Amino acid sequence: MGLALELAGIPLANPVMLASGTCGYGQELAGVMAVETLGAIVTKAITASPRFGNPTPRLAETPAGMLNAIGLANVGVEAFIADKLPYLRDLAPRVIVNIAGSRIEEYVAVAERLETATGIDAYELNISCPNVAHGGIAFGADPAAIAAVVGAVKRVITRPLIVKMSPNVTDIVSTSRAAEDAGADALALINTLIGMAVDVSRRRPVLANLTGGLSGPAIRPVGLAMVYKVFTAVRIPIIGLGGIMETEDALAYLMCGARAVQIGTATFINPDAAVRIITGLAAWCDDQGVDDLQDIVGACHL
Amino acid sequence: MGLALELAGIPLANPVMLASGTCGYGQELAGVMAVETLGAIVTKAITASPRFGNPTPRLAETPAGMLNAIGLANVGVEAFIADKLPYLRDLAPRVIVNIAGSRIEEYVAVAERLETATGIDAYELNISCPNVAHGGIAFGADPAAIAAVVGAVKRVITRPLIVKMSPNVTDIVSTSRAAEDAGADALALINTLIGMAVDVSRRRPVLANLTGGLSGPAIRPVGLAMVYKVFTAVRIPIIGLGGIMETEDALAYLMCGARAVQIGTATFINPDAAVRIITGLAAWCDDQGVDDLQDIVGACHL
Amino acid sequence: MTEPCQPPSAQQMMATVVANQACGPGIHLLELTCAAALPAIAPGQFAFLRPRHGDIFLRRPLGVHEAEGTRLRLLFDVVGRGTAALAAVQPGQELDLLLPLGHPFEIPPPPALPVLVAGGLGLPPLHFLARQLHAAQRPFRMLYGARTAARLVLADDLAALCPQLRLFTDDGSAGEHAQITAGLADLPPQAHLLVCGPTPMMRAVASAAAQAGLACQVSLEERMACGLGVCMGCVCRTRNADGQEGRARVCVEGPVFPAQEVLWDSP
Amino acid sequence: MTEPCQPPSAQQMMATVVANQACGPGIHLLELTCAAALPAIAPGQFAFLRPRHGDIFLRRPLGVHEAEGTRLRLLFDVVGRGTAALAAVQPGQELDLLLPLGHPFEIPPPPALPVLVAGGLGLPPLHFLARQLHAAQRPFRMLYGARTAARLVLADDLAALCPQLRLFTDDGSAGEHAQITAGLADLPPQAHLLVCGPTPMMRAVASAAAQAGLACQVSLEERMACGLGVCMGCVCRTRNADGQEGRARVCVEGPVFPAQEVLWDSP
Ligand SMILES: Cc1cc2nc3c(=O)[nH]c(=O)nc-3n(C[C@H](O)[C@H](O)[C@H](O)COP(=O)(O)OP(=O)(O)OC[C@H]3O[C@@H](n4cnc5c(N)ncnc54)[C@H](O)[C@@H]3O)c2cc1C
Ligand SMILES: Cc1cc2nc3c(=O)[nH]c(=O)nc-3n(C[C@H](O)[C@H](O)[C@H](O)COP(=O)(O)OP(=O)(O)OC[C@H]3O[C@@H](n4cnc5c(N)ncnc54)[C@H](O)[C@@H]3O)c2cc1C
Ligand SMILES: Cc1cc2nc3c(=O)[nH]c(=O)nc-3n(C[C@H](O)[C@H](O)[C@H](O)COP(=O)(O)O)c2cc1C
Ligand SMILES: Cc1cc2nc3c(=O)[nH]c(=O)nc-3n(C[C@H](O)[C@H](O)[C@H](O)COP(=O)(O)O)c2cc1C
Ligand code: FES
Ligand code: FES
Repeated sequence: MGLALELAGIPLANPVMLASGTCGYGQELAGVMAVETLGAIVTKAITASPRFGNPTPRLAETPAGMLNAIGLANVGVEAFIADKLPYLRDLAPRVIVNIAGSRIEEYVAVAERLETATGIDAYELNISCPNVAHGGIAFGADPAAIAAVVGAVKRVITRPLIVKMSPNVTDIVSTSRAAEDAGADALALINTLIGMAVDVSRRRPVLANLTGGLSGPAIRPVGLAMVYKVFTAVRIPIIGLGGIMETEDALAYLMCGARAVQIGTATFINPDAAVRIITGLAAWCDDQGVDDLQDIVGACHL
Repeated sequence: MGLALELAGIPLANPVMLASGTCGYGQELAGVMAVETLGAIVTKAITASPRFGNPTPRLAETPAGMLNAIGLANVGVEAFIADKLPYLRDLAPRVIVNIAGSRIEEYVAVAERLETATGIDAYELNISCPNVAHGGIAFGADPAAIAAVVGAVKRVITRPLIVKMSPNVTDIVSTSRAAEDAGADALALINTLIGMAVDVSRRRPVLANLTGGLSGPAIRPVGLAMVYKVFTAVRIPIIGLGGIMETEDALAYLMCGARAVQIGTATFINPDAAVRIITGLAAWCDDQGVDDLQDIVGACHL
Repeated sequence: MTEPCQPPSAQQMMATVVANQACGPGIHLLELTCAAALPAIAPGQFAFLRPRHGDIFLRRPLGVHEAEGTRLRLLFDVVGRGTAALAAVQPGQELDLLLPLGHPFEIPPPPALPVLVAGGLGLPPLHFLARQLHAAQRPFRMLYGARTAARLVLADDLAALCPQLRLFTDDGSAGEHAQITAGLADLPPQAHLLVCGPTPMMRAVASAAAQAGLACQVSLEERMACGLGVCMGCVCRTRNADGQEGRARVCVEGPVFPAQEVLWDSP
Repeated sequence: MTEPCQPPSAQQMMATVVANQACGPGIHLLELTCAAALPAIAPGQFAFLRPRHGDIFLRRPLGVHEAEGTRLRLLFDVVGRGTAALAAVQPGQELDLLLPLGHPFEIPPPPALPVLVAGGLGLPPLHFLARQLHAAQRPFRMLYGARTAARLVLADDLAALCPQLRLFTDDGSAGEHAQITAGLADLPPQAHLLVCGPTPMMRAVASAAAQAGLACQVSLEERMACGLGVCMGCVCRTRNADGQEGRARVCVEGPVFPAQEVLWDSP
């Protein structure tokens, strides 16, 4: 059935991607899932220099979800290009590199360096990571700051730019429009919500970082509502994510207005969740007589 | 053990209240729980005129939570005083009346009318209901609007005022401070998150109102993080709520900085959830050698 | 509906699954032993339940099909996640029950002739009522319809209780090949309809009853969160004797309403 | 640790609970039949699992205690929600497993003398290893300590495998009334310690081993989300041969590390 699409100029075999931070740099999952069937892989956030991230514990379970406070642990852009990209480049799925930073200059520097490498299909600008002290969330909440960082990165790149939005805002429409107006080619909604867990027996926060990012099915209603709202407010395509565990959840995002979806936390529960969803989407199209899955995008708006 | 406290001048036998919208006007629960053991009951939002609320379906289940789009259905302030308050007044728990409106004048009118009635211990200003088209959320997100509505209501009342905050904001600290500066005697954190659910088989939103308010354990990490953050930013007491199902969850809120808690959705799952939590808090104090439960308020900040 | 609401005095209790059998396509008969003797339950009242362990969050309402001592039987159709979870519970597993809830059918005193009208999985409260009427040796009639023969479950049971039973299927695979409303044509004026089934069917029956001037009670369905009347989630549109519009909670003022008080949404 | 990471080739499979028995205070021995024959598993590798139905979201790591054919045994201590949920699973219920994961103990070739050091619920991988060494008729020693006699589970089994077994309890209720580190005093220089237990105990053993110049491997614990090396949640602090600080993932580079590579957090 017709799962293929073109999104912001990127041709995708199907609309299912692995979300940033939940699939490393692709390699580790090859042993447990059919990575070649994916539409795209979005890498863990890449920063200018390598980062160890936050102290542990940096994970906690919550009802129908989890908190992470990884703190952008990554190998840094140089090691990424030298050690991780060659593997990714040879895989069938499109390669989308998630870029993070603590200042506009850092985002720009990472983007400039990545431009010199081959085998990258698009960038995803992470302006919404709640787990770093500087930058991160600050960029993601203020339309003017979003415009500045998106504009600055756009000026140094030739590849399509996806901007990943924070849900921790009063008005997702104004932040999304700011990204669009500054040149974003697509939006990814949503990153994690800010959350906390308490170890009552120790009378302390569970996470060393105190707060973390909430992901998993618990946040799906929030992600769906934001995609639904932004769909009618922007012209660029939306990639929906947040709590997608099954085929039905992916379809819900498409019906709210997402053209593609990303699978994050679900991979931790079932390593082949994304593959099952691709199969499930094809089966659904078959069953429902839908020729092109893109035909149901935004169906909830009718 | 010492569960009693005084909160914003209101003496409470214990820090456990039933949350607005989840206990009606008290009467219906008397047959299924020991209402007399509660610290306080917070009524369903009261508006100037009776309201039917939104069309059905106005409920949906979500992972570890639920969506509601009741739309402030209530009997109106006159019928409340005539038919509902007499019953509430005679109960042991403190009576807190949740006030809603679509304009500042409506909040003020309801508050003025309630001032003439006896048997009310405090008001809770609902500036955060996501399910009404006008007012509601608009007030809850903008510090200036919060200051205006809180200030206007404060001028016409003599009883303590709790302001119930919306979590659907970029900066909960600035909205909370605005409420405090305008005269709030306490804050209740958090109301529901905006969310949505899709009926994939019908390709339509589940709720007639499209979006609704997300409650239940799914949102507990968000509530805890906000209480934790606001605790150090304001001097007035905080009432914590959002996803409290068990004694441990209530303790987590206290440790983050709440002096009291409200039980909402949990009552739907176990009608006597609040009673079990009161018993559980007493047992915990006993077990841990805590003389006054208020001693653990904010313990996570140490 | 306008009388002041009595606080419901439902009990919360655990029940252990004794048997959980498919008795039609997607239709399950669930037999439970409750931890304590069941309180008095009237036909039309419902149990509000969820599996003790599992990933269903809210309770689901199911009409009581049969209750005696500590034995409880429920009959349900798998239509979504909640009922699928109930269909999967195994003997030995536990359910958490809250019951009895809701306002039951009001049995009209003689000379009224009770006419039970069940559409598909609207059967449980009416099967319950049929047993009561049969035990009381009270004459009554019954109409029972479903999409197809396989979904016309427990029809033999009913025939034993009600010699006047008429069966209907949409596809003619059993009983009369007609809509259940066809069974209303030749009823005597003292007929009092007691109806439970899909909303479109109830609307059609209620409208036929109104035209024929017959008394009619209907058991409505709405999504519920609390089952106790506190969340205001399960309302239906009503009209009082003066024709004034209102809202009533299906979980406390209902699920059974006098048909003339219900304002049906347009089909 | 510095070699390029091999993609793990774990299998996901369902397993049915055969027995779930308490064998000490809060300690459970869980016996499973897997849906397929188990792949090769080495001592120190772990299973990443969760009950198929229930309200646990993330999988939990448990060291493999015994694996043969389709039979899998796990031994665990109830410390929180996840392990409480595992303690509650009944025979017939299903678990969802991902295994084998992680880097196992590396068995040092002769003339090294393997010395297995197990603290409390650090036993499973070392019990597994003891059985392998015994079967291979390889001489080894074992030290096993716990808080109290009741928690020194399966000590008889171990005694049968290892005549040189020494037992320790914190309260002297069984074996030697001493910390397990007391057992390190008289080891020969070819002793190679293979350690699993609570972090403070492992830190103490590692430091004693370093001082005595003995080789030592430790099996670390961290909270895990993916178990596959992709979430970066389960890192420990490491130092390489040049003394440079780094981070390694307990789920793929570990859980077993050469003790000298581990940078312990201050106690
Ligand atoms: C008082 C009462 C008694 C009932 N008795 C029975 C019974 O004896 N046997 C039986 O099979 N069913 C009965 N029902 C209906 C039953 O409660 C629903 O089928 C069930 O709650 C659906 O849950 P789900 O999670 O499987 O479906 P969902 O996934 O929630 O929904 C699936 C479909 O069912 C619809 N639906 C869900 N909940 C309700 C509801 N409460 N009312 C109407 N439609 C709903 C949805 O709109 C959707 O189309 C009764 C309902 C009420 C209110
Ligand atoms: C590779 C590996 C193998 C293991 N093998 C075994 C085994 O064979 N038997 C056994 O009993 N336990 C074993 N554990 C520990 C076990 O995984 C944890 O006890 C379990 O995950 C706790 O889950 P919970 O939900 O019950 O506890 P939680 O409620 O999550 O936490 C309770 C307490 O345990 C601590 N904790 C939670 N998870 C971990 C973790 N992964 N590592 C360290 N501390 C943790 C918390 O900080 C807290 O103090 C192993 C851990 C690892 C990493
Ligand atoms: C462990 C973990 C690490 C993450 N790291 C990143 C990251 O580096 N960059 C990013 O943009 N998002 C990151 N995310 C957010 C996810 O990509 C995704 O937006 C979020 O988890 C919601 O989707 P989900 O519910 O499907 O997991 C991370 C999420 C998790 C759980
Ligand atoms: C059905 C329902 C109706 C509600 N109505 C109100 C209301 O009228 N006024 C208000 O301030 N909050 C209302 N709330 C929000 C709750 O009081 C509470 O803030 C929220 O549900 C989070 O707490 P919980 O997770 O414990 O339910 C309502 C919540 C639910 C579920
Ligand atoms: S279900 Fe809550 S009022 Fe009826
Ligand atoms: S648990 Fe995810 S990297 Fe180890």
